Amino acid sequence: MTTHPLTVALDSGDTAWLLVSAALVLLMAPGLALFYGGMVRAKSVLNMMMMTVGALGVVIVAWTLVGYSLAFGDDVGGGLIGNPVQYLGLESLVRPDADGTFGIPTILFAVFQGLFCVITGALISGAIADRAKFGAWLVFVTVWTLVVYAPVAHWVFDVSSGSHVGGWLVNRVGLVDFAGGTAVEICSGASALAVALVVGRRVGFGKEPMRPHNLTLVMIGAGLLWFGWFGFNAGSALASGHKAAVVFAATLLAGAAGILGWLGVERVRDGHATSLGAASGAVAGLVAITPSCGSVTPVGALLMGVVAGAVCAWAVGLKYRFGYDDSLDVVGVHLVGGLVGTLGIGLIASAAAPTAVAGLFYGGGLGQLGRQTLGVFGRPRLRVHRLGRARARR
Amino acid sequence: MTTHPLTVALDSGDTAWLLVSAALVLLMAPGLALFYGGMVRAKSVLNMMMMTVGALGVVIVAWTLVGYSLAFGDDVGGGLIGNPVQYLGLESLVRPDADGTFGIPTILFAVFQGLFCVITGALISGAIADRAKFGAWLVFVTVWTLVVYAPVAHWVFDVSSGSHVGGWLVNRVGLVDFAGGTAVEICSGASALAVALVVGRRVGFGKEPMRPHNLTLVMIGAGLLWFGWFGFNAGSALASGHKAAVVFAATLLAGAAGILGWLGVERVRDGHATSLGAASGAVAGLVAITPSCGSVTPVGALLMGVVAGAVCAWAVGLKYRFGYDDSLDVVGVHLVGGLVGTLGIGLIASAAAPTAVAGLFYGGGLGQLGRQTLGVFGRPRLRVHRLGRARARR
Amino acid sequence: MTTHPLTVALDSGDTAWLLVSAALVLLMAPGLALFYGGMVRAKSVLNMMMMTVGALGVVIVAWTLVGYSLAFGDDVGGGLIGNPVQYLGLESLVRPDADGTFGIPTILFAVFQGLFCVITGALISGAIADRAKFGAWLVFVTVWTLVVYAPVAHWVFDVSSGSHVGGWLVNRVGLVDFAGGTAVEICSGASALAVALVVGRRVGFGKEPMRPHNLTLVMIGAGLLWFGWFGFNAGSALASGHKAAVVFAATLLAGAAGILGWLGVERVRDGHATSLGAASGAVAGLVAITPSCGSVTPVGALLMGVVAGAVCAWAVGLKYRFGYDDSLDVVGVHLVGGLVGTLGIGLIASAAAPTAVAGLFYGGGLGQLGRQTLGVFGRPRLRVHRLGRARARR
Amino acid sequence: MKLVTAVVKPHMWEEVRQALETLGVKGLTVSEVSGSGRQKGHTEVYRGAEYDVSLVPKVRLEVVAHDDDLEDILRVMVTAARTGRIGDGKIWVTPVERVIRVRTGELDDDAI
Amino acid sequence: MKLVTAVVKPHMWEEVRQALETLGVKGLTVSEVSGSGRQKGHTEVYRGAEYDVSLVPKVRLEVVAHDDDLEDILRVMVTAARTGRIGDGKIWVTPVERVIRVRTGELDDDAI
Amino acid sequence: MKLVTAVVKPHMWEEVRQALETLGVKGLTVSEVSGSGRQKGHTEVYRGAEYDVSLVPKVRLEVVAHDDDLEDILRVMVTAARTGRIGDGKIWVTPVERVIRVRTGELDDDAI
Ligand SMILES: Nc1ncnc2c1ncn2[C@@H]1O[C@H](COP(=O)(O)OP(=O)(O)O)[C@@H](O)[C@H]1O
Ligand SMILES: Nc1ncnc2c1ncn2[C@@H]1O[C@H](COP(=O)(O)OP(=O)(O)O)[C@@H](O)[C@H]1O
Ligand SMILES: Nc1ncnc2c1ncn2[C@@H]1O[C@H](COP(=O)(O)OP(=O)(O)O)[C@@H](O)[C@H]1O
Repeated sequence: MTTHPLTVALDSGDTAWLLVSAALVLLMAPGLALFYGGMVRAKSVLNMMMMTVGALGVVIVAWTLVGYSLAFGDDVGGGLIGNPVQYLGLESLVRPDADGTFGIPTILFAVFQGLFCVITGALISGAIADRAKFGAWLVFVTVWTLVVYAPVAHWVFDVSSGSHVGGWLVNRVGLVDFAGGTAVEICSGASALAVALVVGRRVGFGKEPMRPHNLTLVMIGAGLLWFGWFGFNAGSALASGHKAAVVFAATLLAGAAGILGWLGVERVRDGHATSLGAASGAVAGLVAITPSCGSVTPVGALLMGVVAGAVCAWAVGLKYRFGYDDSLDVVGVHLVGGLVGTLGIGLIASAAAPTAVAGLFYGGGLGQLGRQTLGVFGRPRLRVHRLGRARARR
Repeated sequence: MTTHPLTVALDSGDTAWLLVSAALVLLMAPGLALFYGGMVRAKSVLNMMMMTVGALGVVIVAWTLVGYSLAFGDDVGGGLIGNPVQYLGLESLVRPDADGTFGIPTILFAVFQGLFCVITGALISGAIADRAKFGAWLVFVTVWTLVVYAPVAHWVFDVSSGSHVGGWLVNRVGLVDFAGGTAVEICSGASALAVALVVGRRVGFGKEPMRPHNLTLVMIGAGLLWFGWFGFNAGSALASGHKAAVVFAATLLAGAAGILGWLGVERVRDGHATSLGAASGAVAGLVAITPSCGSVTPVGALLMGVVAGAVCAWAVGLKYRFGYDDSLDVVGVHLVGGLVGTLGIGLIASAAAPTAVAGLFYGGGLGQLGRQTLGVFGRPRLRVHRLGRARARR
Repeated sequence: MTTHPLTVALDSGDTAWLLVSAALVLLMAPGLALFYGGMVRAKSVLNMMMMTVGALGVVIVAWTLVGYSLAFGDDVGGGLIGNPVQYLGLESLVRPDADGTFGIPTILFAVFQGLFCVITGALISGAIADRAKFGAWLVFVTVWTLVVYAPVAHWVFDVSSGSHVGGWLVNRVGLVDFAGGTAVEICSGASALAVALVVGRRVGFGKEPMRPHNLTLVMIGAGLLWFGWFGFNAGSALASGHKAAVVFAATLLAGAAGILGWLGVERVRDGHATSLGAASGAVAGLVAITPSCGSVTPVGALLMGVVAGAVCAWAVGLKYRFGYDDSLDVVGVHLVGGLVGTLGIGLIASAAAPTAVAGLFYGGGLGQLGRQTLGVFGRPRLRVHRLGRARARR
Repeated sequence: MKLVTAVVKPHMWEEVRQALETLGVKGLTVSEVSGSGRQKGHTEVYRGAEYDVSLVPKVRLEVVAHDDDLEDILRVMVTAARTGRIGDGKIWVTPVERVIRVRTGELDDDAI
Repeated sequence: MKLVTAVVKPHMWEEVRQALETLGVKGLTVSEVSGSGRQKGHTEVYRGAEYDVSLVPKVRLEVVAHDDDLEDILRVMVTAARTGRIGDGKIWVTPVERVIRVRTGELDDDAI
Repeated sequence: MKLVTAVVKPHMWEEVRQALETLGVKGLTVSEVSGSGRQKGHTEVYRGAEYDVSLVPKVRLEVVAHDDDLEDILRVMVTAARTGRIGDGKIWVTPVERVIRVRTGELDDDAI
């Protein structure tokens, strides 16, 4: 690792945008804490918020020590995972000569990715609201970081180096996933489903009313989440330019359309729109645009948002039908919304957008839809399988 | 629209700042929702917040589809409005070759401007707090976006192209309005007055006490608004450089001085300062500096802020004298504050500041004061006229 | 001050990052207001928040008029203070030709530094929560800005010009203090101790229970503070590049580790972790990393955070032992945390980090530890001395 | 002496207070309560799940009164609190044996 | 007529309400209170300082009842509210002299 | 048996509770109320508009007591709650016919 001329290539504008983006993703943590905290019953709000804050603590430490290496180190095990000691403690990234791969400092990329892991992990806590022990949660989320998230991130996000087999979902399968529809949204949603099944239902689920106790908090939280999501999505461009701008616009449009989609379903089904619905709709739209923000036109983003809002508004009712207690609808919003976004790319991606891929409705045929489906349904099967075993042991 | 070499001129630093600015302006929406939400009675808080969130949904969709074209398209009707189909659905802005006019991506400019429209529209809801139906509000704000805001934005903000008559308030009249004192503040204030008159008073107005129910929310909201306002004002420089820095400083200084101005009036008139006054004063200062932030020195910004804070503190009492029920004082703060700022340019603009215009007290004579007055009082007359008809029909 | 070619050196990326950083530091004011506001009893929350907001008003005005000149003007009194009329009203910084010293506009630097003063001043209010008159507080914090903060800032932050003796703590003593461990954290902590002693205890201190009334507010506040702290620390790099990235990472890591440090002490001492502990731990870690963020490796940042979290968790109990009523533990968190960070540089600074200084454990010997100790313990003695006199006069 | 307890609609208590004042009755104690009765509660829907909220917000007024004033007090209370719609509430009267004014230690009829 | 006041554990009031409904008793008034008694409060620790919170949250139910229904009401209340653990609460009965339904002006037994 | 209801200043209730404890009276029920009486409310000003807040926050204590303890209870309550300034509050006593401890089903004097 010698000093090489590439280090002069750091772009101050790109770096500024990634500094901001990383800060924005950090802000998603309190945003999520409030979003979730307002949705639980009054007696659980502090416990709920602590789960996000605690996750922030342990995940960042785990990520710094070995997580980043596992996700972005050189292939080990044929691309299953990265070399866990390659960037041990991120020590080697402190010197300027570690930079150069992108126009941004590598250490900044490392913490930006670490914050993705924090948010993904913290999302899961919504599924077990009201009934998780804080200590057990910290252990779970630490293990999950290293055993579930890091490998998935290696497959999806580690695309920088062509020689890495890691990143195979993108490099080989040809999955398009801009900011983490699979690694973040589907992964957190599927993990949440697994955990909700393992942990079991809340006492009184389906009988006692468990009303959200403070919708104002939910609104503040959703506002901060959306704000942070610009960093999440447009920051994933890793540069400040046209691509980031298109992604930014898509993120705005899908969130706005998501509001309308969810409220529309509420209007028709329940007779009136609710503020929880508005907040949820924005989040559903944002979830769906996360993988697709680089692949759709503005009208595509509106479509993505309105469909995700409507579908998720319907999907949150599934838990009553199937009887799993996903307290805050992580499955209904993140798993379902992530699927809408990831598969939707196969339908409405436009070749004019930065990822330059065309979906079925934009003259691209069935090819990309197939690749998206393959990318999505390879992994969950594995996980559900494992889960089946976990339940059997109980 | 062929690829032209200008697209290489995108500046990553300018783009980074505008990406951030747009995100900041989005954050003003929850900021406003909280600011307003805390000021109404407890029973109305969710309805109040929903008006802002709903406006965000419909305005963004309307703006994307035709609003942006109406505001920034080529002149139609002699400059009254832009060509509504020119940028239909913003589809044409997705390709990089749509960039080039500024150092920033055009699609980013389009959504940045769309968020201005969201905030301006949402501001109006404060005038009809406690008594607006959500559905009716959504219809109103959509129509308002296309029929009121888009034309005004065409006159004030569409200055990029010299051949456009749109932008005539700036191009022809010589109005100085940096970030929207007329299009945003005065327009929302005047619209609010109109709507408050049409909708009529709350049941119990002037008799029942209608105390703000949660001043902590008001404070959170004001904090987010101020934070977002840096994007609103300094983002309007559309570049990251000296001009943005001067504007940024003015935005900070006027807000701080606004606090002192309002609290001073409270101290003298009511005997003690209140936290609602502090929050309101900051907002009043920010309103006044919005048009003038590019035209004043730091001391001018302090003056602008302290005067706006004091004048608005006095103006919010007018509604009791004139008997219109502007629930949350959109008129008293935004219309009056916008006037202070827009006309104040004619008095204390300094030639040293970026817009390079001198006001009366800075040796510039009466010329600019005249232009500002003309710019302001051309349009409201039209609107009041229309309003008179509306009321007569009731 | 003639136009010189350096003005072309403004970097749009650096400027973008500093614009954002300044906005982030502004957001720390509402963040602090909420953090403190949630910690007091319900009846004091508005008064508490007003102290921060009021400080924002008066400090910004004082800073604009003469404060900045006192801190960053040419030496007066052998480097004790800057020339108070040099940048009177910041008027001379409006013209572009005032730029050039850094890659950023000078006026932006001036307001960025002004916001540091706001936060430092507002921090003090935590020590006298529940018992300060608003008017008296405004007078105090204005005087303190000019008499305490401006000189200290002159010694620590005014390092730009080699000919200035101001900045002697850094230039001569060789103190390493990246973003204000001495000027901000230790200064606010020591001022808070002084003020708490002069003002005396709350009625009922040590007898009546004075429980924090709203931990959700505390959490929101801590979240905004952390978000803003990225601007505070990484903005202090005054450029968007590798250095800012390393500082950013350290700020994230120390906050996360601070959570774990504080919660660990709570677990052992009190039997269970609390949400107030999590929020406090993050802040303690951030305080300690403020001076040291440019000097440590990622593992060093984790160490700094966990130690600061643990030490501060223990230090907040000291007030009961010594009998001073530091209501919200400004001394226990900011003075103690600031000492941990400033002295800790002498132990765990790494030569690989941007400031290129090695501490004792990183092979640097005792030299830097000595310099840090000297830098810290020169000034407080002065202040305590003065305080003794103040109390004697009562 | 009697204790008059009235449970009324939330926005009516101020009317009742004013009506009592015209009788010269100034002292009263107010608290927020919820009631259940003939008046139906409402249904809230969150994310598609319905929650029945059976309780309706009410305000309780308590007035300790001289025996002689009782009829007048009941009369003005009923008049002031009535809207004619279901849920207007109830008033009940219980006997009081002792009253003390804490500040002065005055007793019974003097203390009211 | 009697006023039955029951102070019970917060999550038990809904059971009590449902039990009363089986008796045909629909009207009742509910309020949030705190209690102190044999049941210990708890200790909260903030930044290392301990705070004793001696009060325990409870819910108070008030039911104005016909004399004849009293025994039934007491019986189902005790049954529904009992968990068997300390802090289950108290029920007390006081005499009521007058009752008025505000909406109709109906009196006494008709008004309940 | 008697029910003693005391409406006192908010920061005095803890004193009253402690005073009762010295008598061996541990059970009591506390609630937040607002009062109106001789003590004036205050005026709040928001954006120049004045709002009269006529109600003053108070705390209500309810104690079910043995007949024999009544005088002692009243005495210590009055002493503990008195500040001597207007608004110190009122105490009133009503007869109680039945008391039940929910947990055990104990009755009347045994249940207190
Ligand atoms: N038996 C009762 N005991 C105590 N409170 C009652 C009783 N019946 C009614 N209430 C109170 O009176 C309120 C109004 O009663 P409701 O039956 O809804 O209407 P109305 O009195 O007009 O017939 C209820 O919400 C409840 O608070
Ligand atoms: N003498 C009393 N007067 C009024 N309320 C009482 C009295 N004793 C108990 N309570 C109420 O009953 C609740 C339960 O009483 P407690 O002594 O804790 O348990 P238990 O009734 O099971 O013995 C208390 O929290 C209080 O609200
Ligand atoms: N007649 C009454 N009925 C019920 N509560 C009363 C009555 N008079 C006073 N109170 C309560 O006592 C409190 C204190 O009464 P107030 O007249 O202000 O002072 P004081 O008792 O010292 O003369 C009131 O706020 C109210 O809650």
